[in-house]
Amino acid sequence: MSFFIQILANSLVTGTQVLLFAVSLYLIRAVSKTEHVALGAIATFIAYMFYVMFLSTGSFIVSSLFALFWAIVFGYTSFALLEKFYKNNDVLLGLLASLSFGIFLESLIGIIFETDAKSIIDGVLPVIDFGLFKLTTPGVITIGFGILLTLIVSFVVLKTPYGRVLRSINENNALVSSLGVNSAFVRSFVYCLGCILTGFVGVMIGLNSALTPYMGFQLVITGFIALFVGGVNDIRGVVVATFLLSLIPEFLINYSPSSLEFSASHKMFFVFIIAFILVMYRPNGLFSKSIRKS
Amino acid sequence: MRKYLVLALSSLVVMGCGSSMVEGDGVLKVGVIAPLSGNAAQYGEETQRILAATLADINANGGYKGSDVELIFEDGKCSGSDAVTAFQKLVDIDGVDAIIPFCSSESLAIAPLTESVQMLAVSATSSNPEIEGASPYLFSFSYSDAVIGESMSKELSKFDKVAIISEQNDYSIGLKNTVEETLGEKVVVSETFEATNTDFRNSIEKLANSGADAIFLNPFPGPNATNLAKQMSEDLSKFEGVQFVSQIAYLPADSREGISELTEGMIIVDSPVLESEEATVFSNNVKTNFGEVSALDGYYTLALSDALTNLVNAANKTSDNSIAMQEYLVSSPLVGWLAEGSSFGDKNFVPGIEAAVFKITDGEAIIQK
Amino acid sequence: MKKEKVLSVENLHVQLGQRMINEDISLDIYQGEIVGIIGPNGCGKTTFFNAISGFAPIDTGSVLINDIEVNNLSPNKRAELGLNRSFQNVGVFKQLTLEENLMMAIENSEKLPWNWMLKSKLRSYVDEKINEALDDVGLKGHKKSLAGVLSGGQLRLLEMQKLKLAGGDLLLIDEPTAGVSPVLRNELANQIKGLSKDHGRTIVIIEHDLKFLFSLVDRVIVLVDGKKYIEGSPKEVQNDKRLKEVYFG
Amino acid sequence: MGYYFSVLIKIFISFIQSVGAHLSLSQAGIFFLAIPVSYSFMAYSLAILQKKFGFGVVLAFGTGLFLTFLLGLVLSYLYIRVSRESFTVLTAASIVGFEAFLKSFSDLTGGVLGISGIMRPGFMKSLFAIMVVSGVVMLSMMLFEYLIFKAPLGRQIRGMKESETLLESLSVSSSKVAVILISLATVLSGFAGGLEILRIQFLDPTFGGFPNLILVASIAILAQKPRVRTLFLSTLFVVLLPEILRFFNFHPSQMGHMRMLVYSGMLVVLIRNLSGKFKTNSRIV
Repeated sequence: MSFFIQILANSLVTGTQVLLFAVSLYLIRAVSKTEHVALGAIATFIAYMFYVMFLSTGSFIVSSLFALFWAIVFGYTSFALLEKFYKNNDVLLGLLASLSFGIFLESLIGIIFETDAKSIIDGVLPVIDFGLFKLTTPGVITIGFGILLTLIVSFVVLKTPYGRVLRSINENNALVSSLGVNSAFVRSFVYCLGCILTGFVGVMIGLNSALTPYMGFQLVITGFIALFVGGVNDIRGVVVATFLLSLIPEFLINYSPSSLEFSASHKMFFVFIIAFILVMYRPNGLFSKSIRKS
Repeated sequence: MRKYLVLALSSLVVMGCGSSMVEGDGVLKVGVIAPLSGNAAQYGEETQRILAATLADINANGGYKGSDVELIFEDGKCSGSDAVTAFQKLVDIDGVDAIIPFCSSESLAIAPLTESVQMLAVSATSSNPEIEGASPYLFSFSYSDAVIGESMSKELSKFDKVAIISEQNDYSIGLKNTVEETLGEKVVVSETFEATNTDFRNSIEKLANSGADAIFLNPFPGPNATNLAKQMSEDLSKFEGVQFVSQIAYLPADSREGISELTEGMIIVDSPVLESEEATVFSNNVKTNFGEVSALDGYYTLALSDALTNLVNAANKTSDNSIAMQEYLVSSPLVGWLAEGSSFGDKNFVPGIEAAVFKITDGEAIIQK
Repeated sequence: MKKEKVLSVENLHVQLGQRMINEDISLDIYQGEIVGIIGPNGCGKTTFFNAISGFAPIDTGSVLINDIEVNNLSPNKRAELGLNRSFQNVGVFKQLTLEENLMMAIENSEKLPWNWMLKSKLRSYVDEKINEALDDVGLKGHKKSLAGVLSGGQLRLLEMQKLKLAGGDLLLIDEPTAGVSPVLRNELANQIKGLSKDHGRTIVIIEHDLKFLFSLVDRVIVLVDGKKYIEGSPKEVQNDKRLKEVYFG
Repeated sequence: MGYYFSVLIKIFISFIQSVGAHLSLSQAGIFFLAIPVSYSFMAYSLAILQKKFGFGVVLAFGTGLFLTFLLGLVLSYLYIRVSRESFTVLTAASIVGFEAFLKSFSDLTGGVLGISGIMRPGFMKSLFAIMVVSGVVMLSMMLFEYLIFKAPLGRQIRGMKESETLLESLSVSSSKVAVILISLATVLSGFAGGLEILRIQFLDPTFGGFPNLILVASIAILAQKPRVRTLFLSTLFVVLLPEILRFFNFHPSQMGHMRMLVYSGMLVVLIRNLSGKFKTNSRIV
C-alpha cells in the first residue's frame, strides 16, 4: 500500500513538471499557433541562472527574482524571434526556428557551465514524512505550486474575459484586434508566462535532483505529446492527458511481473503506447466536441 | 539561394586547403575522438583535461624525438556515424598518426576502418567485450567488462536475493549482462535508467520493495552515481540490513562525499587502484591545474594517461608510423601507471588486469584478501 | 415530358452538434436549368451544398446524382459523378499560379496521363485551352502569377473558368457575388449564363443579391430555418408576400 | 580521400532521405515526423536479418526495405484514421518510443551495446563504391522528384497544403495523395538508413533519432520551393555547414558546443530571413 502511495507521490512530482510544460505549450500555441519547443532549453537556462545566483548569494529570494528576470527576458526574446513567423503564418518555419533556438541555448549552457550535472543543493535533501509516503521539500513545492498555477491558468482561460480573448486570438487575430485588443501584447505576455511556468519547473528540478544542459528536452517532448493527446484547444484535456501519460507508465513499470523486466528505461516506450491508444480512442482530444464547419 | 551555393563552394575550398598537409613529417599527431557535445559531453571534457595534463608531462620530457606531440580532438558524440566521419577527417585532413577513441560505440564503429587504412587506435575507456578481436589495430587500456563482471558475480552470489540498478550506458550494461547471466534466478529486480535521467526515486522505491538482501549499484561514475546515492540516502530506513555492492563509481574518495552513511560498509569490485605516490600526485595535478574530473576519476584517469604515454613511447622506439607503432605495441612490454610490464600480445584488451574487492570502512576503501 | 433529373434530394436531414441545420428538404433539379437558392443568414444554404457534395454528414434522406445514390460516397467520388462546386471563400488555390489552377481542372475533366507535360502535343493543347479561358476573362496577363494576388472579383472569374474546364454537368455555385464589384457582377452573370447555355451545365446558385439572382435563374427555392419554404419561378417568388416576411419580418 | 567520400555520401544520403520530407512536410504540409524512425527501422532490420537470421546482405536489404514499406502503410493508415494533430504527435512520439524500444529490448536489438560488424555487399566493399551507388540513387531521386512536380500529383500535393476540401471537389482523393506521400517518405528514408548503415557497419540506438529529424526537417523546410534545385542546395548547406565548422580551431573542451552554437545560430538567422519570402501575401477577400 505505502509502496503504491509512494510511487504515486513521486510520479505526481514528475507529472507536475510535465504538466507545467504542457500548459505553457498550450498557452503559447493558443495565441501564436507555434509549438515553442525551445521552452525546454529556456527552462534549463533559467534554472542555471538561479543556480549561479544561489552559489554567489545563497539567498532563495534573490535567486528566484534573478530567475524571474531571465524568464521575462526569454519571454520577450521568444516573442521577438517567433512573432514574424506568426505574422507570415509560417507554422513549420516557426517550429524549426524554435527548435534551433533551443539547440543554441543548450550549446550556450554547455559552453558556460559545461555538461556535468549540477545540484543546486549539495548533500542529501531533507524529506517531509506524510505517514504513508515521504517527499523532499522541493518535491512538495513542485506539486503544490504546480497544481495551484495550473488551476489559476485554467480558471483564467476558461472563466474570464482574458481567457476568451486568448482563445479567440487564434481563431481570428484580425477580428480580436478590431475589438481593440492589442493581440501582439497578449502574445508577448503569454510567452513570458510560459517561460516563467517552465522556468519554475527547471529550478525545481535543479533543487530536487540535478541540472544538465539537455534535461529540458524529454520534458518538452512529453509535454508536447500530452498537449496533442489532450486536445490542442482544450486545457482540461491537456491536464488529464498529462497525468495519464506520466502516471500510467510508472505503474506499468513498477507493477508488471518481474519476468517482463520492465524498468525506468522503458518509460518513453510506454508513453508512446498510451498516447497511441488514447489517440485511437479519441482522435480529436480527450474531451473533443464536433463543431460546425462551413 | 545563392547564399547556399557560395557556402558550398567555399567549404570545398577550405577542405582543399586542409588536405594539403602531409603525413610522416617527424611530428607525432594523435587524434582524439570523444563526445564533445550531447549527453555524454562531460566525458569528452574530462578526457581532454586528463590528456592535456599527460601531454604536458610528455612534452616536458622531450615529446616525440625532441619535438612536441600534438593532440587533435574531434567530436564523436558517442555515435557510430559521427565517429566514422571524425575518424576520416582526422586521418585525411589532419594526417594524424594514431587515434584515441573514447566510447565503445566510437571504437567499434572505426574498427573496420583502422584495419583497412592501417591506422592505430588505442582507447582507454572502451570496455565493450566486442572489441576483443574487432581489429588488429584497435586496442583498449580499459579492462573488458567481463573481467570485473566475473568477480562481481562471485561477490553477489554470496546473497540469495540480489537487486540491480544500472545506468543505460555500454559500460554498466555490459557489467549487468555478465552478472545477470551468472546469477540467474537470484536477481529479483534489475532496474535500468536512461543516462539522461536525474530523478531515480521510483526506481529506488522498486529496489527497496524488492526485498533483496544485496543491491548492486551500477551507474556510470560521476554525477549520476552521486545523484543516485543522494536520493537513496533520503530515506535509508528502507534499506535496513541490505548490503550495497558497486563498481568503480564509488571508489574515488570524493565520489562518496555527503553520502558516507550509505557507502559505509559498501563492497566495491574494481581493478586495484594504484597506491603509488606519483599516481595520486598526477590525478590531483589534473584536477588542480586542468579542471574538474569526476566521471573519469581514478582508474580511467590513469588509463587515459597510459594510452597516450604508450603511443608516444611506441613512436619514440620506432617512428611516427601507425604500422610500426602497432607492431611495437603487440610485441614489446608496455609502460605507464597500470599497464607497466604487461603487453598486448594477441589481445586487444590490456591483459593482466584482474579485479580486487574493496570494503568501505570508516570512509576508506580497504582492499579485501 | 420533363428532362431527366440531374440531382434529386429526398427528405434530407442534416444535423450538426445538437442543431438540425437542414430539415426534410426535397427537390429535383433537371438537365440544363439554373436554380437559385435564397434565404436569410444561417438558414442552412451552404450546409445544404455541403451535404450534397459530401462535406457535411447526411442524417436521413438521400441524395441522388444522375439517379445514383451518393449518400455514402466521399466528396471526390461524387465529383467523379459530375458534381462540381465553387466555394463561399473562393475555390482556387491561392498558392498556385492561375495556369496551374486551370491545369488541375483540365487534368480532372480530361483524365490526362500522368506524364502529359512531357508530351508536346498534349502540352500545346492544354496551353491553348488555358490561354483561351484566361483571355475570356481578361486575366491572360496574370497567367504565371500566383492566384493569391488577384482581387476578389478576378478570383471569382478565375473560379468560373475553372468550373468551366473542370467538366461535370452539375455545378453548385455558392455566393458568386460575395466581395465582387458591381462592374464585375455583370461579367460574372454572363459567365454563369454561358456555362448553362454554351456548355449545357445544370447550375444551382446560392445568392444574397436577389436582383442578380432573379435575372439569372429559371427557378427559385427559399430556405427558412433549414426547411424548404417557397418554390417557384422568379416571378412567382418575387410576388409572394411570404418572401417579404422572410426578409423584412 | 576517405573524408571527402564520406562527406559526399552524407550529402547524397541526406538528399535521398529529404526527398520524402520535402514532398510531405514542406510541400503537402503533412506533419509527418516519423522519418528518423523508418531510417533506423530499416537499419535495424538490415542488421538483425543479417546477424540473427543469417540473411545475405542484398536479401537482408531487400527484405528490410519491404518491412519499411509495410511500416509506411501502417503510418499512412494512421494518417487516415486519426486527426491531423494526433498524427503529428504520434509520429513525434514514435521517435522517442522507438529509441526507448531499441535501448531496452536488447535481446533483439543489442541495446546500447549496439550491433557491430555489419557486412557490405560485394560490389560495395570500398567507400568509393558506396559513394558511386548512393550518387546514382540520388540522381535518380532528383529525376523522380522532378517528374512528380511536373505530373498532376505534384500540383495535387501543393494544393493539399492549402485546402483538402478544394482538392476533393476536384475529384482528387486527398487521403490517396497522403498515403502515397507517407509511404514514399518512409521508404526513401529507410533506403537512406540502409545505405548509411552499410557505410558505418556499426549500429546502436543513437542512429536516427531527433538529430536526424532536425537534419532532414531543416533541409526539407529550408527548401520551400517545389524545385529539385532548391532541395539540393539546402541539402548542401545543411550538411556542409557543420563540416566547414570542423576547420575552425575552437578549444577542444568547447569544440562540440561551439559548432552546435554557430550552426543553430546561423539556422535561426536563415530561417527568419526565409520567412514569408516565397509566399504571396494574398489579399483578404
